[in-house]
Amino acid sequence: MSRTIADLGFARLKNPLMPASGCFGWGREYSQLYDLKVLGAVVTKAVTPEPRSGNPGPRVVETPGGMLNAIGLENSGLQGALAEELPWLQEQGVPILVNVAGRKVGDYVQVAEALGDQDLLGLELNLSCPNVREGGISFGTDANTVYKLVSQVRRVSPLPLVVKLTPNITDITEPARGAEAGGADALTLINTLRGMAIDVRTRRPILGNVSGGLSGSAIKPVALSLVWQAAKAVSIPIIGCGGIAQVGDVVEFLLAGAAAVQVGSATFADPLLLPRLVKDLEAWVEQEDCSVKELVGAAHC
Amino acid sequence: MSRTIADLGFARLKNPLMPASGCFGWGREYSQLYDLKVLGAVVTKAVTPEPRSGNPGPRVVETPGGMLNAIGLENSGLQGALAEELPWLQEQGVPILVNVAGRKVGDYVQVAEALGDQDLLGLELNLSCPNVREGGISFGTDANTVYKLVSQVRRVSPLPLVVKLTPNITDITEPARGAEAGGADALTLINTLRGMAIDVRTRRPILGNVSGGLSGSAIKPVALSLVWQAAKAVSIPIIGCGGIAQVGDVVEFLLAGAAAVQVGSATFADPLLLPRLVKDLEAWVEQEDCSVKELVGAAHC
Amino acid sequence: MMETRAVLLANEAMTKDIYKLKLHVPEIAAGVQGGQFVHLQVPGFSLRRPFTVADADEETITLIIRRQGKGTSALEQLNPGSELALLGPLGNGFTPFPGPGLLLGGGIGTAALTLFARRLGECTLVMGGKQAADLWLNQLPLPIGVALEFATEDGSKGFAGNLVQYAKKSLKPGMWVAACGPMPMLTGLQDLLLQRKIPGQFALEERMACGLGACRGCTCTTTKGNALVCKDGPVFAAEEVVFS
Amino acid sequence: MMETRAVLLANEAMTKDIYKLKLHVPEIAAGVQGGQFVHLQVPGFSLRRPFTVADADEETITLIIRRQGKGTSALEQLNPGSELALLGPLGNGFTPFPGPGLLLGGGIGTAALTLFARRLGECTLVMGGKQAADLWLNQLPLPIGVALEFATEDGSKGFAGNLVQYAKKSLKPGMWVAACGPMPMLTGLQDLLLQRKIPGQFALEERMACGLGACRGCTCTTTKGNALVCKDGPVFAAEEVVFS
Ligand SMILES: Cc1cc2nc3c(=O)[nH]c(=O)nc-3n(C[C@H](O)[C@H](O)[C@H](O)COP(=O)(O)OP(=O)(O)OC[C@H]3O[C@@H](n4cnc5c(N)ncnc54)[C@H](O)[C@@H]3O)c2cc1C
Ligand SMILES: Cc1cc2nc3c(=O)[nH]c(=O)nc-3n(C[C@H](O)[C@H](O)[C@H](O)COP(=O)(O)OP(=O)(O)OC[C@H]3O[C@@H](n4cnc5c(N)ncnc54)[C@H](O)[C@@H]3O)c2cc1C
Ligand SMILES: Cc1cc2nc3c(=O)[nH]c(=O)nc-3n(C[C@H](O)[C@H](O)[C@H](O)COP(=O)(O)O)c2cc1C
Ligand SMILES: Cc1cc2nc3c(=O)[nH]c(=O)nc-3n(C[C@H](O)[C@H](O)[C@H](O)COP(=O)(O)O)c2cc1C
Ligand code: FES
Ligand code: FES
Repeated sequence: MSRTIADLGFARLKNPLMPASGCFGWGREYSQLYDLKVLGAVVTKAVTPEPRSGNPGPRVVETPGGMLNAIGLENSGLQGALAEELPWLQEQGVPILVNVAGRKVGDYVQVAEALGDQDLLGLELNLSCPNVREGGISFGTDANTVYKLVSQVRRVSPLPLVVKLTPNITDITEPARGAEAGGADALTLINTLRGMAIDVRTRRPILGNVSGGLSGSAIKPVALSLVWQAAKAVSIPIIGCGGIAQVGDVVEFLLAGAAAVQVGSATFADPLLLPRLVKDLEAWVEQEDCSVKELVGAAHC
Repeated sequence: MSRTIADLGFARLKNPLMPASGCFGWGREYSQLYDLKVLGAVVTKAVTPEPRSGNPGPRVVETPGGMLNAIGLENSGLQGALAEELPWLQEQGVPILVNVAGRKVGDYVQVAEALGDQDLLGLELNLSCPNVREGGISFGTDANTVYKLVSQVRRVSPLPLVVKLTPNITDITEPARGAEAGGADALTLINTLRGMAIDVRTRRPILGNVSGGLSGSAIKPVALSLVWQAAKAVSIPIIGCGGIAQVGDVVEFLLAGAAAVQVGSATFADPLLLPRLVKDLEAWVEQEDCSVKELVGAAHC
Repeated sequence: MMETRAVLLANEAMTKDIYKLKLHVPEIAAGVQGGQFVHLQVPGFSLRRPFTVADADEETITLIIRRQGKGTSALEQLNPGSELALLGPLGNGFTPFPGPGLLLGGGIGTAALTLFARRLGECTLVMGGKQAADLWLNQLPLPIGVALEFATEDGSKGFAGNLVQYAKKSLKPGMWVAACGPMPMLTGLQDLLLQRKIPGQFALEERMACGLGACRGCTCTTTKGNALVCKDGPVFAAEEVVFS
Repeated sequence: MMETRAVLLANEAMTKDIYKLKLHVPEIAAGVQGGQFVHLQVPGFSLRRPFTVADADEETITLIIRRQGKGTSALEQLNPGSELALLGPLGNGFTPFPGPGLLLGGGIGTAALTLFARRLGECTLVMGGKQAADLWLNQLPLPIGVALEFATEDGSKGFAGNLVQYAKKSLKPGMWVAACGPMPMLTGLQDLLLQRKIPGQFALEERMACGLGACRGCTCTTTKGNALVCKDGPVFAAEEVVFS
């Protein structure tokens, strides 16, 4: 369906729908439920240079209209990704964005270098995980740090770079501009909002990590506003993410200025949601006699 | 019920429950439904020096688990408050926090001076409204600005000062410490998160003001986390606010470190919610054989 | 005005997207005026929904509702016996004027006029719509004194044309108007009423949070400044409303 | 494993806080193993709820559920005829060992063992609880070969004491254990099994998001490192589980 083509500048996807990082593993499990090829792209779980065992449990809590997670970037590291996950996913015939995370700039550079010759849609640099902040505040909050990190990765990698920013910030346009100046090809907005929940019986925080990241439809208005603000501030494409659960949400993000979207937590309530959204979006643009491309940013006029 | 007494340092309230500013007017309407004296205190709609006509409509939108508002601080100004609203509310026999807002430091000083000799529980300085940002960014995001504003108001007013901060910030502990250093007697956390919604039929933002403030149970985990963080950073009491809709939520905020709580949007779904929470909290502390005071901050241990 | 719970007695379809809820709620039924509304909680939603009381007897009120979005779709699914929290009666209703009254309801806006028509006893109540299939006014029993008329844009029932055109044709000096309906209808009517110096009252709609006058979510603009649709309205003098 | 919809056939109370759902869902009923679970969507909630399949025939599965919080309270209200989305069967169930099997279920944990017991045919299945009124195992028909026993802390039915005490008394060399129940029971059992060198399998619980192995929300610690309760479990070799 050419009406649903999503234009990311550095690539065109058959539709704008992809899973959000961390909510889809490497796609293996969901491939048992449907053919991953129906998706615009797949975004992987974060890859760090070394394996990480993540945070103590509990790691997920339901909240009103959403959930908190504090996985802590558990992953089998660069070697695990290269040896086991990536080869499998590359056989599925769907464009791949590998999500990259780390504790210091060198971590991002290392992973990006190691992945540079892979056949990928691009790298998604996760500068925003609220659950790992060994260096104090997370990377994504300072425009200059973002600029430096992105330009260093830019230097070592020929792959398109998508920079994923945190919403836990006073002014999103600063790191957004920093990423653009550093050479990012696109932005992903947003990662989770910092939140917590307390068990009133035990009188203790529920998450093993005390606080975690809030996602789900609860955060949709915040995500939409940040996409809107960033779309005004930068000229690279934006991938919208946060609380998408139905086709109307997809359209809202496109109208706010997103060129594509990611669906995270809502997949947990309905594992078949992504392929259904693909169908629903096809039906929507057909019925409205429009295209994804012309919806992008249309609410700004 | 002495078990429910809330200790704000500068005052003791018979219980920790109060309405959040802007969700209760000056209490007149709700006084037709129940006796305001059952409440720990009443927090008024924002007062600005001059009358304000607020933002164009629509001003409210429902969102998943919450709502957006962009009222824009419509109020009848200092004179209106002094002539009409305050005298009525003072007759109701409930402690009063007057919420104060403005565009510049002088506005806060002016309102605080004019209210200095009133019989009030205190002033709540709203440094956080996301819907009025004439001076660019809202006041509450810079520790130094907060410090200066609070200390100037401190100089002119003998009343206890409660400083209400915005959650739209990278690090809440900075303005929290700024407020404390400036002489604040307590903090209120949080005001609304910036958010927006788009009408997919008209392809335009729904709110007349484009963006607005997100409130309701959707934001509870964020509010709780900010109260938790601020409680670690300052030693003045905190009034928790954000998404409270049932007695368990009240207890969560107390455990996170709030000495009292405010209930905003949930009042719209149930106008009798506040008096019911008072009863439910009484029953809770009775059943758990504990007191509000010992719950405050207990999850930090 | 009070917060109470109603029991749903009946839930019946009137047209393809309009249905009628009959609620047992004597506390509210007793005192409600034509044009006043209730603020109804739809289970699971964060904001209540405002609906005019379209009819009332001693113990029950009737709401006539158009399926519009999530809340009105959820309400439509409710079975008799369900309990619903509601606040009401709210706002100020219509005021009878001397002389012959012409009540003009555009589509679902007609629901704001029917109880007022019943109380008036003598008046002309006109319901306008796109086509005959949209009109449901015949399904609501009203006193004989209330002359029912219809206007359809496609001419499939009654007057062929919209309600502004109908009013242009029918309004005579000495008459007065009460109206509720979509924006273009009200703005058109306002022009006409001002031209002909005919007094009128309009019931307005705005998104609401509290429904009570406490939150200032429902402000509209009048010649006297801001006004609250929930508390100062929903009925306003036609000449005072400033359309944006 | 598949995503599908089940029709609720029956919803019956078993004790004051335990109820039984019978679901028509042949696709899942056909292939489920004892100890596997389904991930059930409770309408209106953002996360699904995991429940072991407590029993199954060709077309239906039975879930035995303890009212615990919001989701399990909402499920309890559902009427027969309701449709529910669910994913399953998920995870790895229990494995039969040679020799006499002792199946130990602490409270609702017993629901993780009943289908396994049915498939084993010959074994001893013990349900433990505080008092006789909490025990519901008699209400689930099981083959004659499955010897049912009970243990209550207050001694009001069967063995007087908890399941660790019961196991201490009853475990003989050559036997093996399958167990599910609260943490203190499992840690106590683990010590006992290690001491006596008796093989065992434990079914664990963790909060879940995807239920599939994709989100790493349900990690537990084993002697071999992290493992996923939803995909690698919920049944683990008793000696491998590292309790925190
Ligand atoms: C005083 C008053 C009386 C009304 N009387 C009636 C009546 O008798 N019959 C009837 O069918 N409708 C009436 N309406 C309109 C009715 O309130 C809306 O159609 C309804 O709230 C839509 O809810 P929803 O969840 O289906 O729509 P959604 O679009 O899903 O609602 C989203 C949000 O927007 C609000 N909203 C959407 N449209 C309107 C609107 N037109 N007016 C106010 N809020 C809106 C909803 O209340 C909700 O908060 C009245 C409105 C007002 C203000
Ligand atoms: C593999 C597995 C099998 C299970 N089988 C059964 C069964 O057969 N019968 C039964 O009654 N219970 C079973 N449980 C526990 C059951 O999943 C929880 O009791 C249920 O999710 C609680 O939901 P709630 O909304 O009522 O509780 P709430 O406390 O309101 O739930 C809040 C959130 O926490 C999660 N949660 C709370 N307690 C648990 C728990 N113990 N385990 C996992 N998640 C939890 C919920 O799923 C939800 O996401 C099983 C759990 C697992 C992991
Ligand atoms: C369980 C879970 C794990 C996540 N892991 C990652 C991750 O590894 N890297 C990342 O960039 N974002 C991660 N996220 C954030 C999501 O990709 C997404 O930005 C966020 O959840 C908001 O989208 P949603 O509301 O659709 O879930 C994770 C989210 C969840 C819920
Ligand atoms: C309609 C509305 C109006 C508000 N007006 C004010 C205001 O005038 N001053 C202020 O400090 N906060 C105002 N707020 C913010 C609330 O006081 C509160 O901080 C916020 O809504 C979060 O609480 P809640 O989730 O319980 O609603 C307003 C909120 C709403 C919903
Ligand atoms: S809806 Fe709150 S003032 Fe009208
Ligand atoms: S619940 Fe997602 S990996 Fe187990």
